[in-house]
Amino acid sequence: MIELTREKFERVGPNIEESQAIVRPSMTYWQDAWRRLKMNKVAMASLVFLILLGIMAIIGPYMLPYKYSDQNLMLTNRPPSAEHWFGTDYLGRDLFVRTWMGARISLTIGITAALLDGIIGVIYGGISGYFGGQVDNVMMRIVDILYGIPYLILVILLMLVMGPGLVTIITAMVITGWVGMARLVRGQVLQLKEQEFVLAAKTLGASPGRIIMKHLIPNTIGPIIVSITFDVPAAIFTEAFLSYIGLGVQPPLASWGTLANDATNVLLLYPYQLFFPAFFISVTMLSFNLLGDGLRDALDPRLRK
Amino acid sequence: MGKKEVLLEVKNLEYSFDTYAGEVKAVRGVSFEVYKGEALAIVGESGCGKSVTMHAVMKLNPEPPGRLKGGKIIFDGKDITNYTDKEMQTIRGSEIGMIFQDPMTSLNPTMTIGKQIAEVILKHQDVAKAEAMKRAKEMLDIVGIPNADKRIHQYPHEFSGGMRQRAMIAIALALRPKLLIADEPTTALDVTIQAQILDLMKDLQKQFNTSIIIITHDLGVVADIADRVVVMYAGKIVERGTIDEIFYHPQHPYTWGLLRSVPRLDAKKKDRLVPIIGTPPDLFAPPIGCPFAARCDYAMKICYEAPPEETCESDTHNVTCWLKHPYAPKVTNPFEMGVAADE
Amino acid sequence: MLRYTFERTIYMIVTLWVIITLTFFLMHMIPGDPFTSEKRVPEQIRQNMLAKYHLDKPLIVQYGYYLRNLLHGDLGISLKYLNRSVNDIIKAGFPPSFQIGMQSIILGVSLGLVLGIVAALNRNGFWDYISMILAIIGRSVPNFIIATLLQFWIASKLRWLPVSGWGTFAHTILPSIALSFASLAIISRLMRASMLDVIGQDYIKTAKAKGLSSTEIIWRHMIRNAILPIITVLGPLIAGIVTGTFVIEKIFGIPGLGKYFVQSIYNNDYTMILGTTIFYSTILVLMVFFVDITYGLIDPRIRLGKGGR
Amino acid sequence: MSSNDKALLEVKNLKKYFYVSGGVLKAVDDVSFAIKKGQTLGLVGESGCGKSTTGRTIIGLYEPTGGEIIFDGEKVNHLTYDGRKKFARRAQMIFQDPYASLNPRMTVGDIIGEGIDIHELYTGKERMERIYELLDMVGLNREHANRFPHEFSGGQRQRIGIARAMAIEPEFIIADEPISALDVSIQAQIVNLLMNLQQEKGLTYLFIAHDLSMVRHISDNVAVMYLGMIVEMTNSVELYANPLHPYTQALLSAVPIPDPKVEKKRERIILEGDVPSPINPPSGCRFRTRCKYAMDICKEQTPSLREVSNGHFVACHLFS
Repeated sequence: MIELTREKFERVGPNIEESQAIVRPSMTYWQDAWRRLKMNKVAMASLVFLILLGIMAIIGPYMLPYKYSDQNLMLTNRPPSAEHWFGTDYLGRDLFVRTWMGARISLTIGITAALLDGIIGVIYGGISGYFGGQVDNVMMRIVDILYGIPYLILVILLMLVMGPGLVTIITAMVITGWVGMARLVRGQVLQLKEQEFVLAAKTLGASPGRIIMKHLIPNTIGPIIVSITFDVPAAIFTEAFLSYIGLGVQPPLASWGTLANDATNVLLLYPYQLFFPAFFISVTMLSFNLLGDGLRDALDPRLRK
Repeated sequence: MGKKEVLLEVKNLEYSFDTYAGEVKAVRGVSFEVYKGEALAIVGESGCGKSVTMHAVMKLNPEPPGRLKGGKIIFDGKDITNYTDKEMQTIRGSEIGMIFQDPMTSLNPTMTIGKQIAEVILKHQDVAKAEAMKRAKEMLDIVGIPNADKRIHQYPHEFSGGMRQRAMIAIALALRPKLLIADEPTTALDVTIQAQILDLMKDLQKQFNTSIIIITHDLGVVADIADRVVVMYAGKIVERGTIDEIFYHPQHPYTWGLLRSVPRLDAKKKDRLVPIIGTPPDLFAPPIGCPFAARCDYAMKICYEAPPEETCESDTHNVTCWLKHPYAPKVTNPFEMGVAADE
Repeated sequence: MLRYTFERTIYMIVTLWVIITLTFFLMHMIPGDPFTSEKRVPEQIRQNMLAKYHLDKPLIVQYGYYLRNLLHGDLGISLKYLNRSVNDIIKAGFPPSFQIGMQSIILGVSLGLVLGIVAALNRNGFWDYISMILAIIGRSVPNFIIATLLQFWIASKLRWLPVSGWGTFAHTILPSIALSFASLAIISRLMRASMLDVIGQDYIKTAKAKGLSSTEIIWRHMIRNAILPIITVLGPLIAGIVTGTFVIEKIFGIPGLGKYFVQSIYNNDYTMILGTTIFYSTILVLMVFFVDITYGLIDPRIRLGKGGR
Repeated sequence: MSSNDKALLEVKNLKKYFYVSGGVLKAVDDVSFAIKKGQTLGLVGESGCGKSTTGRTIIGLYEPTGGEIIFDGEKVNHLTYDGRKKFARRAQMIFQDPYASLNPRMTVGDIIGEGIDIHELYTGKERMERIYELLDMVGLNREHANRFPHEFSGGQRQRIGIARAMAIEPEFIIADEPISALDVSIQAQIVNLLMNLQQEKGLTYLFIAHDLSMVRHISDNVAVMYLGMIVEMTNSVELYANPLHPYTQALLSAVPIPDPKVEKKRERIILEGDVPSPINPPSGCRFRTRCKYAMDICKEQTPSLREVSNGHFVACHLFS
């Protein structure tokens, strides 16, 4: 209890500085997002796993003295051992090396396709949303129609036309895959450009370039990153699916999808062969999905404060 | 006037929200009562805890993050402080009705207006559906919605903002509750619509003898409808009294500030407004002393060091300010002259 | 609502036309023709065959023929099984695909909705985690892997259900389950998010202030409003399920349309690829159309014609 | 309006139509007024009356459908990009929503500095000094420059918006409902700040608001809008002492007065019903559907804005 003396009642007046002072710690958007991502243990574990996976995709194929295409008909369908850590397949090829080659292919396809989808979608959706009116109307009708075409069937048809191969897989996926991103970005831009801070920039005389760089992009980048994170596993899945029905990368190259396909032929005899490709496809997709969830929570402006 | 009966009594209510950054002490020891048939206004700036208080009474705050830390709530003789959700259900809607700030979002968009009114009747009374719909129609008539028999089959998006707020009032008053809590009922409306809604509320209050608690930041609304006023600041009550005491003999510097910062359309000449300087404190870390000290022209050393106690000005008038302490220097109350100067 | 239905119908027709045209011209960009593959067909016969199917005419004329036949519901003759029309093959292959597709949609959507609702109401509780785990599995493990694993454990090892083939209801169980995982995952997560969104709405506060119990609020006010946005994803979801049948039918040896489709790809069977693609697309586009119309019927804001979506 | 040589801004027969799915939304339909240098015109009306659209069209955010906007003797509608940039240096805007009007990804310093950067007024240390000066001017602390908008209260955010507009030293400012989202006690802070700035810098304001109470303190003249048209316009003393148009009278009467005794005695004019949709407004006088004096002629003829006494303009058949 404070002792009440007369001098305590001396008039000192208001303290405007104190009333204006901000007591909560300051944080930029990215600092805050990173802080919240770090609190999400599952997302961080996924991130670590994906980084390790990336490293293994680079060095994995050189860790054993075999090439992915080396056949050894003396040693077919061997279970995992000291020489062949993941065993060998029906042609005696080392599955450890092939799994990491597969990782290279699958990750390359996944990441490249997602990034290309992202770039095309952002540009298309950005233009459509920014200019609006008739431009937007026409561009969005095209998107609506593309959206109505079954994705996988179109990819299959394109694969047939262009012939199998890494580049064609990516191309086929990107031709149809950018539509979702375009819709997302357009929606965001349409919403943002009516926001008063964008109007304020316009009344200040800001150029369209400045409005896009300073106002629109920084405020849409969060959902874009999240969407790309979710597109990667989707692309990996599509590739695996194509490989599984025989339209993916061609032997002796291997992706996780073709490895799984090969393994199912001998599943009843050598179930371990399915384990590694199935495990890596699933865990990779899992990690990207969990990381995406974490990023979405961390970047969601509604969850701030 | 005889001794008024107390309908709702809130004693020393404390309510907090647990956020990632820590506890936000939204309501810090609030006491007041509502008499039968009167209109009480709770006034304060946004974030002062006025809505949280009434939501806490109705147990409408999601918990967690909300948490009742202490105090007592007595409604109509019953201690409802620790009522379970199930027990509260018998009171909500039938004994206490509530309307909210934004009529655009407060009605279910996929249910007809009639059904939304009938629902509250069906919940609390054992009547047939057709009877409930008939009474829903009558309620729409009462709140002044024309073509009620057609309107009950319409959806909220076919109603304008003012009409929706009337429909909300119809829901809240369908069972003639003893108490109506109106949480900023006119803030989202245009002035001409606000006037309609305030008139409607006054009419219905007389007609049904309902007590009203109106939460608002607009002193004009208070002057129009209230019998007594509670002034809140930063989660505490700084002054409470009858409407005449608050408007003509205010004692707290914050109340002075509020009254001086409001424009008066009826004044002969346009004076410059005297605003309250600064910004209210963040209740994440409330100041240890009087929360208003940093913005108060009359602040003393003690104001920054310890919170003042509530003192009585009259039977009905209480103030929480260090200026009421015998050691405090005499200050001229800018309102003791009354607003007579203007009249 | 009329205007909305009209607009949707126009979209549907245009989309179908684009798909037909696109598929038709894409098909004719595939190198080689069906009669140059595998079996060596004598040149004369080959020419006759090409003439018979109008394959010697300019592309645009072929396109005209094709559209005309299509309007009569005729998808042409399979170039691989020369004695069978594409219509016949579809008639034979579609029922098993349809059964599996429908079963898995019903399973996935209903279970997904339940899980989503339960998860939202027990936010961060036990059921929330269970539904989250199921959702993550459904989203992360490709259906062909789930199918293979189910086949391996439930059928081969435990012998509870037949490994493959077609005939009895028991044959449809594993394929339907394998196929339903993805939609279960999507629906449960969406429903959870949608429910959480609705929980925060003001009209839920109104319902609570009326004195309704939590059960009443959930049934009368939350689920109906939360399901609305879910309906819009049913279209793409059905697309996913239909294409998913391709591999599932292959794994379980089901004589469905998916199997024929995949085979026709290997065989360069133009008319068959074209026919099945158009058939699939029509079904999908129709599904999406019906989903949109249903959405319009359920949401009074659209039914009563105030603005679109 | 009689064209005045000293008018800084003159708006002549301004029209702004939007083409929406239900028809043509005539948001602003033939609006004319002028503002003299150093003065304030208050533009008042309920939601949907076109007051904000008027402001946004003048500042160039919308292209007018018809009419002219003349600023300091020059026509400023349909400007080229360079012309608009030049106009921007002289005319600025303060926005309504203190939450949506500041970019959440920029620091307060960068938000205030945006105009300085666009017009390349200062760089480096001078730029920072200028930003501090502006923060002082609107009553914020220097430390606030590194903070983000979400850390501030509504009133503080509105000050940041004012500092942003003031950064390029404009002569004319459109304040688009700058106080309607704020608590009453904070509203007075903002109005006083705007009045101080006007005195110091000789600014000219177009002050848009949805009720008549605060406008009085800042305006020299007031124009009342209803469904895209001005129904009454005069100097603020005259308008409050002697409102003529039935709508103005209702609008004045609707504002509750913070004085219980006055409020108990007062007879209010309560308007029936809601504002009709601006897509298919009533024929003739647009206010007739809610007007208790409505006559036959009100249905047939749109009343024009005419001068009934010195400087007092009304658009109502009661006064013709």
